[in-house]
Amino acid sequence: MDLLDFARGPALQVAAYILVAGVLWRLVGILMLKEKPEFSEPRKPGGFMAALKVIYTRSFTAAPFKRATLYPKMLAYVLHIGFFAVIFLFVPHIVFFEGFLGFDWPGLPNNVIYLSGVAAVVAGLALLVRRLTDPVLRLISNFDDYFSWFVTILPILTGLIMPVRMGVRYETLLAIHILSVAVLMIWLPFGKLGHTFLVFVTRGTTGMVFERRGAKT
Amino acid sequence: MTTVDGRHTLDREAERLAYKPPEVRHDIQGDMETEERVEKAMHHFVKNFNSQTASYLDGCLHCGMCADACHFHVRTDDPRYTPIWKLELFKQAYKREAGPFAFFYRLFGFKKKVTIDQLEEWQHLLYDSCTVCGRCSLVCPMGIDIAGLVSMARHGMFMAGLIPHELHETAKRAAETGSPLGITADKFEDRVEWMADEHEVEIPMDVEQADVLAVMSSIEIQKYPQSIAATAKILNAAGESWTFRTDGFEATNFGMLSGNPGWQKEATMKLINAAIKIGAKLIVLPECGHAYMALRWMGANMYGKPLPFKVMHISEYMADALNKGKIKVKKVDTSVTYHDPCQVSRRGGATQAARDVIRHLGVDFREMEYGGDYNWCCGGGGGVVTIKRADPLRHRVFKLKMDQVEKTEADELLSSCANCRQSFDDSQEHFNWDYKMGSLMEMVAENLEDEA
Amino acid sequence: MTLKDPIRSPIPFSRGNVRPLLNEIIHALDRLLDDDEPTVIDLASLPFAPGELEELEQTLGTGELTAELDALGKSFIRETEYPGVWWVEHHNTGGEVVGRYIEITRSPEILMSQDADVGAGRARLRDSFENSGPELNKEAGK
Amino acid sequence: MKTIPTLGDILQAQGVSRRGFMKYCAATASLLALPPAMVPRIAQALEQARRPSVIWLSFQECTGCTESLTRSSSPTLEGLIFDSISLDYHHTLQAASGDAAEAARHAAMEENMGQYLVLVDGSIPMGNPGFSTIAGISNYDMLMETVEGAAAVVAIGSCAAFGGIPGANPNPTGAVSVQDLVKDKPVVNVPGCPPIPMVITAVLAQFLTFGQLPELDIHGRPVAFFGQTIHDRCYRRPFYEQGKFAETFDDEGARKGWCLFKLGCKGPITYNACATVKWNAGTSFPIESGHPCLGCSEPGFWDKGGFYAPLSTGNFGSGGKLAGAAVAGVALGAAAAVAGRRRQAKYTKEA
Repeated sequence: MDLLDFARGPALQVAAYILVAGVLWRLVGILMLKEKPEFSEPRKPGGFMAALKVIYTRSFTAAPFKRATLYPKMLAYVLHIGFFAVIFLFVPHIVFFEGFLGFDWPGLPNNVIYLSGVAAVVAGLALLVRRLTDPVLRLISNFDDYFSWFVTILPILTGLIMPVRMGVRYETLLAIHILSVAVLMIWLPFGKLGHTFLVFVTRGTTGMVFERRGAKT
Repeated sequence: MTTVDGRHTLDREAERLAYKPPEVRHDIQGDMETEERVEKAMHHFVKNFNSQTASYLDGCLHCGMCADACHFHVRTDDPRYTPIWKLELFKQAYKREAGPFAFFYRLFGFKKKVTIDQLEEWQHLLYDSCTVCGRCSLVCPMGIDIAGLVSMARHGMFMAGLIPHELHETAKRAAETGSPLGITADKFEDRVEWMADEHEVEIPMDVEQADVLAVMSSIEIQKYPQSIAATAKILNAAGESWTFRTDGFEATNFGMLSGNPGWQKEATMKLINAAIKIGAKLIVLPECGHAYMALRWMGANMYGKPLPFKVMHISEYMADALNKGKIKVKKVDTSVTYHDPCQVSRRGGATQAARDVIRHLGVDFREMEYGGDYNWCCGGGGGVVTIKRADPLRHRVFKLKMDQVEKTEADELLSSCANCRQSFDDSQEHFNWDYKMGSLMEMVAENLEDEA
Repeated sequence: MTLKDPIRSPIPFSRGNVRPLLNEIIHALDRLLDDDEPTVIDLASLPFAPGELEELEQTLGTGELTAELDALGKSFIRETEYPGVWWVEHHNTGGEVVGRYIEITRSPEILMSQDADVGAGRARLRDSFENSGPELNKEAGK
Repeated sequence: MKTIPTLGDILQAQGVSRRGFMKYCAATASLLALPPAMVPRIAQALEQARRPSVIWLSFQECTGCTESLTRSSSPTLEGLIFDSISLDYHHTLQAASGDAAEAARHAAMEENMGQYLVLVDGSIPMGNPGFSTIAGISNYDMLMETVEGAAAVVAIGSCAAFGGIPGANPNPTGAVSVQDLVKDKPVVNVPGCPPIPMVITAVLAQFLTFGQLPELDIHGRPVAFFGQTIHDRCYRRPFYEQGKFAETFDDEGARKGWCLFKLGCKGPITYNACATVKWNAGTSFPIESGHPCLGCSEPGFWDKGGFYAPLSTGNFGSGGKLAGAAVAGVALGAAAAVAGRRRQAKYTKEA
């Protein structure tokens, strides 16, 4: 078994098991803690729709905070959108998803994907620089933040190197790329990258709590 | 003083690219052993971890944007005032004790046990520099209610005897005498009588059966007693069957502010019991922000079942009465701006009520820039106004409010919270800031049309 | 230059290998004129899409000179519309193409008579000349 | 020792002109992927080259490799290369059989000790020597005996180079490749199923011309032919970059000749010269005919997860295991929550 077979086979398999188990572990571990009772008379119906509303609305910055958070938000948008484009709109990736989802969707030309990837990496670097220099971020950051940054950027970088090649064999680069994705998958449930699924829980919770009060969400 | 505008200090001695931690100030209550304190803090942190808090504490991205929403950070640039950093110990306790991976956190020591030194340092962060105004909760991209968590973290601090003295004393007095300012039932009765005479208004007291139970805050009874008369005028004008009760008149809840859930429940239950006793259908809360949070949104949870009556803030009551034509007001020829009490508007959801009332008053209303739900806090909420040592910081923060108010160029500033009013008064004095500050309720009471 | 010269096929724009190759040829012509340095481009080493080779051949067109060589199979040597650019194709005895080149030179090497062949030919000629000489002379003398 | 004629002598004897020889040299340069400027040097070297002896051993194979090499209509220029070697043993092609054939092999070995080339097609069964024998000799024994005095070994085809199809999972015969067994002689792998005939010829031409073996890559393959991927040299590559893919074998994309990546093309990880050298005397290659590359020149190509599974598809194994992981995750989460609640309850009591 060569490196590529290992990456595509056991490495991805184990990563997928850990990803699925880890995500459920964390979600169940959180959601099965005791419930907070709520007896107050609601001003507005809260519930599921309220959760959905905030899941959507918190994707945008409220006007009063726009100026102060413009720079990091902009970078975060570029990072997220770029990353999402790379993951979900690069045709070989779509084929990857089709492999276990059973359906596919249209992709984008590779040049657009490369550009998205580069943009995501640049935004990621800018965010890292910010994390390393901004006093607030320096204070509140820990290992998780830096490691999560690393495992997020790594697959984009290893992916972007593939068309450039730089004298390394394609299958080796592909193997490294897949392995870096496996690392991302393994780490995702445990660190702050858990926000990929927790964001629905936290925003949803706030939506339900505050919407029923009729308060600002 | 070298401070030019408070934001950019001319400190030439400061180390570059490093922040100078402000000297750690802390108070201690009781004579527990250090270990016992830490244990207590931990236990009362842990008690709060339910699925909701857990998702919040697990979800933080460390993006730091809450710092940009917090008046304490905005005015000082001190990174420690980053809202989520104020919860660091709470988070630390959660990850170690109740999180999904708590076992590994303990096993490998990824998160250390909280220490007494940390707790002492965080006293300043959880009390002096947080008004629980909830502005940070609105900026958080994950939608984490940071302010709500601060309230919970305070439980551990209180039980460990690690809260600012003044707040502790105030809360203790409230628990012992029923009022944070030591206003007993007799004293309340005196004040009510005095106001009834002074303003020539009928004020029902200890009526056995009434539809509406009106309650007051100590600050009003003590400092702004005309509020008592104003409340009475409005309720009388609306033709309500209402009463004050000596067994349930205090709306403030310092048990909640200081972090003692037991005291919080006691204070809440007094009001609930009084209302049930007289068969009230409604409790009208006074111009007080945290009272609204304590009874309107947390009351039923303290009671353990839905309340058998409605709860309204006075601004909500007035808006309702005006909209329904139960009371009428004369047009007032002035320009006003309105300061939203955080717990009523942003966190309570009654933002529109005050605006409805103002519309009926027919004044030239000038909304502050990002007023309403995104309003800057007065700086005195969450019990901060009682903490003497926090005064310089509170004053510094108030500058934001001043700018926001002055920008409207309105003749008068109205609010609907005695606590806000008190911190305005205090800060106005500190800055020699000459600005007319009034109560929305009093303006309504003064301009009631008699025939209504 | 001939009178026919001004008629030129337009160069179609295509995405494949044709354009870069034409550019390559232009630079090779520079080298030929400036430094007297010929260039040979081995077309077998380039990945052509179906039809591309034909497109290239058509684009270069046919010039004044076409030669056919018969040695270990046929070879076709043709000057293109662009003097100095030669299309050279070697076939084996089965008629299959074994080599296809574009040579940028004044005259492809393969057209030159090779010393070895010249020598062999001379020997052959001399041999037949000497061996059949007397008879020839006698016939002539008659 | 018999006198070995030079290639120049042979060609002269056949009446090949100098021009013909030049053609031949140009073709050889092309074959060796050498620049045309090298033609004079090749000519010089070839004139003096001596005809090497070649012994061809066929083990667990399908004769496809031999077919590939011999199917082209003769006489070709490549064929000339073969004319210039002395194929002293090839049990499929030679007339002699049985003892006579083995005698020829031994004779060639003795006469050219240390000089001859061994070409092998097919893999060697290590499970049971009886799986494949020639004249009662096991493949292993014959290989080891023959390579003893060889100058070099050329493994022709993926079976000889990497074990190939006999070596595919579950590998019932315990098939191994030549390089697994031959450690003390240079081994050149010319994989492919079958290999491109010109590549086989080129290795021989290189040996013939320069008396040396070509430069090899990590899998022992001549870099000149296996230095680039099919994908890199594929004329359909622009469609890959534009995101235009054939989805099925009969859709519009397939008709328009779009990229076959989604149909499982292994071009990106397959190193071979098909895209430039092409097949059937330069006619086309599989992708040009509308079929994705199978990656036949790569080690273990048969076991790479399906010819029609796109390259970027992960091999996730059974859904059952994934479901198991999900159940485990839920269980761990529940256990963690229960533990958290227990601690809470304990603390509440203490507090």
